[in-house]
Amino acid sequence: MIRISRPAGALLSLGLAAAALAGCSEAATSGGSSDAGACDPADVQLVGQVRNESNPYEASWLDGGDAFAESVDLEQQRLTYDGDSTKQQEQIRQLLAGDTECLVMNVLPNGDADTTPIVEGAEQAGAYLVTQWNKPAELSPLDYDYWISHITYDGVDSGQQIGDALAEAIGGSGGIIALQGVLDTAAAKDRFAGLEASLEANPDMKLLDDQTANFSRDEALAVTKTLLAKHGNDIKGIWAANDDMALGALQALEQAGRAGDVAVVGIDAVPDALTAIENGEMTATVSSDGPWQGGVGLAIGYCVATGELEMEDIADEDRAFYAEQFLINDENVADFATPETDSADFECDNVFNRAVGPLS
Amino acid sequence: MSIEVESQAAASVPARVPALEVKGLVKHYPGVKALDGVDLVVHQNEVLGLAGENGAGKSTLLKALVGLVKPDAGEIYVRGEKVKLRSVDDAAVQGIGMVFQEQSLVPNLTAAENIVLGSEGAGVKAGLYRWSEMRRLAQEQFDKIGSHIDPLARTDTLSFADRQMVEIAKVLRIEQRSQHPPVIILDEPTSVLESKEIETLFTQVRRLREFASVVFVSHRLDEVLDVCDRVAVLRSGQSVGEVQTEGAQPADLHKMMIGSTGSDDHYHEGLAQPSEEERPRLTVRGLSAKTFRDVNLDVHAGEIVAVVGVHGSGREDVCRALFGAEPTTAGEVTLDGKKLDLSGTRAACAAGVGYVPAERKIEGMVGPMSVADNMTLAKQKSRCNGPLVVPTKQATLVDRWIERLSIRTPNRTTAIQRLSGGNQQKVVLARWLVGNDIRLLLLDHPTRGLDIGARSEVYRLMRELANNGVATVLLADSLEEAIGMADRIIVMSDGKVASEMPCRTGAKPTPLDLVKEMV
Amino acid sequence: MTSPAEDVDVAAARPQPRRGVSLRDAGPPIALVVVFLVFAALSSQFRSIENIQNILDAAAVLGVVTCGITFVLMMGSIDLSSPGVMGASALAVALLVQNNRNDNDFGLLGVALAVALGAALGALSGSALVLLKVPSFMTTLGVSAIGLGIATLMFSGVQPNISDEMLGSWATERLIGLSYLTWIAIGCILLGWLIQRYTRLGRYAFAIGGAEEVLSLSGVKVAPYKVAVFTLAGAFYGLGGVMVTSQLGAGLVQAGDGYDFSAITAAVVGGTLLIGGRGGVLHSAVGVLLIVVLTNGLVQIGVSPYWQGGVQGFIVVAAVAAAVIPQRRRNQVVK
Amino acid sequence: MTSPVVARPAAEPTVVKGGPSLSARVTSFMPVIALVVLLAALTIADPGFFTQRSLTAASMTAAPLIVMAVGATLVVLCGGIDLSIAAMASLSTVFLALWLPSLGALSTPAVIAAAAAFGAVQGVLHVVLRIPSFIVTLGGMSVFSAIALVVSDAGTVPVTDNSTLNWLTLYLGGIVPMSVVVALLVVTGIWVIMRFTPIQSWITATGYSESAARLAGSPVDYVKIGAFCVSGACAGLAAVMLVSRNFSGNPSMADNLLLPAVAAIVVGGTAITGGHGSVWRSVAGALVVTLLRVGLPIVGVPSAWEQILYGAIIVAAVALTLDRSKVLIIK
Repeated sequence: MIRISRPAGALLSLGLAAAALAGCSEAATSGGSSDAGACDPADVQLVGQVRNESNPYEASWLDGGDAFAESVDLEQQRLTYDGDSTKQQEQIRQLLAGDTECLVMNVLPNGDADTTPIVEGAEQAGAYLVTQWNKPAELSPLDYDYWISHITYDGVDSGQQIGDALAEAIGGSGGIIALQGVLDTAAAKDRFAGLEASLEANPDMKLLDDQTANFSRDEALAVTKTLLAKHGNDIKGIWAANDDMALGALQALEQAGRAGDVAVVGIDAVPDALTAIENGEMTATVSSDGPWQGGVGLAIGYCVATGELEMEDIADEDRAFYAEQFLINDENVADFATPETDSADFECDNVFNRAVGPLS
Repeated sequence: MSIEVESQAAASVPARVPALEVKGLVKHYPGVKALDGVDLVVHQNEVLGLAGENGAGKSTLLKALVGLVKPDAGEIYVRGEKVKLRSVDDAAVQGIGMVFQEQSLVPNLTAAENIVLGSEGAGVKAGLYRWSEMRRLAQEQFDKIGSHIDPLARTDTLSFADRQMVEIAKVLRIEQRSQHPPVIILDEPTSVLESKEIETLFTQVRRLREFASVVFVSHRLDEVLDVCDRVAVLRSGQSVGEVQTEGAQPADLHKMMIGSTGSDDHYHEGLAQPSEEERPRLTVRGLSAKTFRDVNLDVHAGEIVAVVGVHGSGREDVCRALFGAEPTTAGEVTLDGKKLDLSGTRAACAAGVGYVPAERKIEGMVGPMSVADNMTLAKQKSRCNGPLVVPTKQATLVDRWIERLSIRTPNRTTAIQRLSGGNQQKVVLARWLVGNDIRLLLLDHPTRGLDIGARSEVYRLMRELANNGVATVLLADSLEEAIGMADRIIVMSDGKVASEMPCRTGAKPTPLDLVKEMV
Repeated sequence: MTSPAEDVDVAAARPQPRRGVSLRDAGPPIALVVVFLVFAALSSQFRSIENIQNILDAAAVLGVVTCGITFVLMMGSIDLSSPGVMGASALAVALLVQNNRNDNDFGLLGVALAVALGAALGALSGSALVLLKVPSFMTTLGVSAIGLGIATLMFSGVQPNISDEMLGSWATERLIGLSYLTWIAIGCILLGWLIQRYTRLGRYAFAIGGAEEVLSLSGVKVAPYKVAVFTLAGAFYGLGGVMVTSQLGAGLVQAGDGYDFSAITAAVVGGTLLIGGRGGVLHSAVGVLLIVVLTNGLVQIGVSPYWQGGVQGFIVVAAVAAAVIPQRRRNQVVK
Repeated sequence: MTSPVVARPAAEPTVVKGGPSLSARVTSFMPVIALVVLLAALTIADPGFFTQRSLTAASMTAAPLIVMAVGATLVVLCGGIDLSIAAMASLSTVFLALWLPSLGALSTPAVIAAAAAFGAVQGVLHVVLRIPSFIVTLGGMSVFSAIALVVSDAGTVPVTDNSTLNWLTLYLGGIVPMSVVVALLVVTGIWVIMRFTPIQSWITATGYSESAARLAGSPVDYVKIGAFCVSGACAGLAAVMLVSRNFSGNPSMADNLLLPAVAAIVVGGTAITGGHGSVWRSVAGALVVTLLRVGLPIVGVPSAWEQILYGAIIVAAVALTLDRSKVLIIK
């Protein structure tokens, strides 16, 4: 009896899974037949890919993409790869094996190295690609026909800005500790380079220790606690390469009973960090506008795919550019409290408005 | 909890109704008909012996009686009422309990827990253990059998014999669990006990008869006749008759079991050919290890040398050391004049040494692997051309040996664990023969757990091997076996060779001679 | 009557541990003391009271999770579900106590519900093991994925931050120098020890690891106990998720990242064998301290972050090797 | 010496006919059935999924996973487990990227040899020190990660000249990715070697009952060390495939493939307790796992539901494929 029912049960559950799959796949693939560069707007497929939806910044990125898609009566396919480089490649490869004629991808590569195969794949398949944040320095969109643009923020600049803000908050002198991001990403390295520049400019600010907390709140909490025990009251400030780690550090300070007397800075301007700045717990952060990134990447691809923008009309400095960023402290935090997408930003004429300069 | 209460309960059932009755029990396994319409009656307050060769269906029948096997057909009546036994628990509620042939104790629990396992009663309240109560419950059982084991000792720290006592104490708890006079099944309870313990056990069995029924299974027919009132005999899954033990002889039982008059020459002494070799095939000089020291030993080609000794005499370790399975600290061993490498089992195999371990199921065979693969496991060359396995070569070879040793198996691809014990042991022995290069065979209790028929076949095989020039070291299951089979007997005591005596046909020592040397 | 079988010590031939039990039990605590003393000698910050408090605080969550996994390992099963279960319970508790996402304010009841969710997921692993007869390695891996999915559903793009004072105070308030979380962990270990020693569930878990088939022969139905053990483990993970939420002040899907392997490592280093039937909650507690002291000490003496993982792995292997070498035998089975 | 021939085997042996029963045959094909059912389910969900290009891409994706899973299957068959394969593959990607400029085409065999050596070291530690393989390889996992971080300076090592690896990204007949061909060749090679030499017997015996195997003179220790060695070499080969398509080496590149690889082995129906199973089962298992990993998101399952479905389906798949007649107690 049991011998029969077990495989049957397993088959049944597989069948149910199939039914669930069928129910989930509302986004039917369409077979566009227009020439490259002149897709019918209705045939364009929009894909946004980030690490995961369980991270507020990346979730807001995908929401921004949805907002843009809605504005042109399309739907965005939301892909996540759990911060797993292999899985990202697998998804991209599978995506490019489908209908790629009017495919527009706005991708957040997991690390620098992951950008190369994505770019190569898109080029071969003829899919329009916008990448953000990570790419190897020697790889340039100018060498490709379908890799329209690479958008990033100047990590050295942001690292330095918050470093300076930190120096100011601790009165120019004293010990600080640094929480680094995932060590093999450009963002982590650039931001730390920015801190080093800031340390040079503020010779009395001493870097007591730097440890990686992998951009994670949980790890930052543990690392900060250990470093607080190690350096004690010598620590006047904490420099974190993103806001999640800064928030973890804040928590550690609170648990150590030292909330308030150590200045904390981060990058990304996630809502919690903004609240912390409003409450005076955190000193500063630097904005990187997730919803805008999620929308504008798709918008650029959409404009090129539909022919509203011609590749040759895009200036070379817009093929890989730094986007505008703002230092947020208690003075201007109110202006950033409610991040919203402005559909005007996504008009084909405005997509490059936030560019502040080509990648160095 | 008192025995009086139990006795009253016993009295409440009319004495004519059998305590347990089995009618036409049938059980098929793929390819085997284990039970083929067995009938059995167990009267109240009786000790019933159950005899039969291995594979006769004893184990299956017993398992059916305690709810571990679901019969395909047939009925079971307990005190006249038809019952369906779906689990050990069902059986226990009906008052049927069993001591298993292979010890069924949880090694990492205390003796007390093992005794009350599954029927903790007052020992556990609302899921919580009351250790003092547990201890008392266990002590109660130990007192019955006069054992002084600490109830709170971890079972794996006890000796094997102590564990067997725990096992018996465990099954005696049936008395407390059931409202009815219990039926207690003892499956080969004596196979590893010493005489004193066996006496204790028999005293218990006789005590149990006062208020319970006992089914006693043993391959030692004299024991069966000694303790039982009546013996039922099974053959090929069928009941073939019963014997009142009063005045019965083991030989009568044996005839019923095998269905014909067996040869009286149990040990095939007629086949014995004294070895003519001058030079010993195996020489051991000054072999020492943790558990034995300075062992000297010669074995000639064609000779069977039995090594006997009590607990801790170190004879098993010597045997394993010769096969490279235990580390040695000193000594030199040569085989046919060449130094034998004792660093590992592989070297020993390559030199033509074979070993049959006592623990067949754990160490002797690879249960889920086929008969064929088990048989060729040690002598891979026998089925290869160069480095490559040739399936047809293996098939031919294995089928010949199945035929040659009359191994009863559906076919060569059957998993060895589905065979009966005797047939498994034949496969394990055949493993060393298929290579045609065996020179020294180390047999560690090769007949343990085998019935008379299977034993006899193993003995015959040993004789044939010896006659073909194989040197054999035998750790026998009993002194009789040692005396019956050996050409020479080495007595070990305290890790040393105590004495050596010839054992040629016609000039055999008595067990008493040996026991004197052993202690 | 036949003379008795003259030598019956089959036990000698049987692969089973006999002597050296006490040595095995003493090994991990000795290792803990040695490692502690070495770090204390190398670094003055390491031996500060503050750092020792810090070590104990850092051990709290791992201690609770390891306590749960110990019961599963004692049975001889394995459990990789903690990342998913902790993520789900972290999100659940963050949404049930006072937070910035909704108007819930269930306080302790919320905590209880989150722990119950953990227990339910544990029961799911156990049921799949027992009913579908799928090895626990796979069922718990599957349940971990399911837990992460549930957590992501509850997360829905906005991080829930807790403003509940009670839950927040667990991480910040101290009693006799230790945070409430540490006391909770100590309580859990005590509770775990009592369960292991004095309840049928705990003893049977132990027995299942020792000889499962014997329990069936004795008429014990093993399946419900297996499910119960996984449920208990799930409840411990659930509490672990709640504790992480209390520490971070927010419900994170990744609350349980990496706890699966670190908990198994801690349990094994403490002397709980993967084949089951040995060790226990107290062993595991020692293992947890050993791992946390190592992590903390390596940072304190300034080992490069690149090498920390490697050194830790090496020391774990060395510790286990040191514990097993005295008991090595030829022909011993090691899986 | 005297001839030890016991007795002449009977001249005409009765060959008893017999083979596995029908149900046993069906059970052994369960991994393939699960694969087909899953493929059908994905096709129902999105008809566009069942195209030649899409399947080609999926098989290419599966290639490194197949290779890793097959290598580790040998260790599992011996009754152990290898948790270091993913970290080993990551380390190998770094080595390969570092060595390519100087060694050129030789770097591929060099990396595979290095990985095999690392695997063998783990095997030796396991066998000689008698440390459970779970612990040895868990330790190996962190040590390999640390080495990878240090030699790569915690960064990505770009591969500028990909020419010597490029052949792996080509397609045989324009359809079958070269990496899949290589993976299948490796599996076939391992299978042939096992099937037609005593190794199969030794591995199976070791997995089912190590002490019995040892007392039958099987080279248990060498078999185990060999299994770890092959497992390492396979991880190295998987790394070559990853580098050929990612144009770089990275100290964490393959780390996330550990659980999928072990899942592939179990989904294939190989018993995690050892003895029962085969490398082909792991190939089917790896394909099932790959379809779940890439298929679910591509046909449009939202990420939260993707994880829930992945968990449920993988348990169901194992329920289907595991041959319980060979494994008595499920832990």
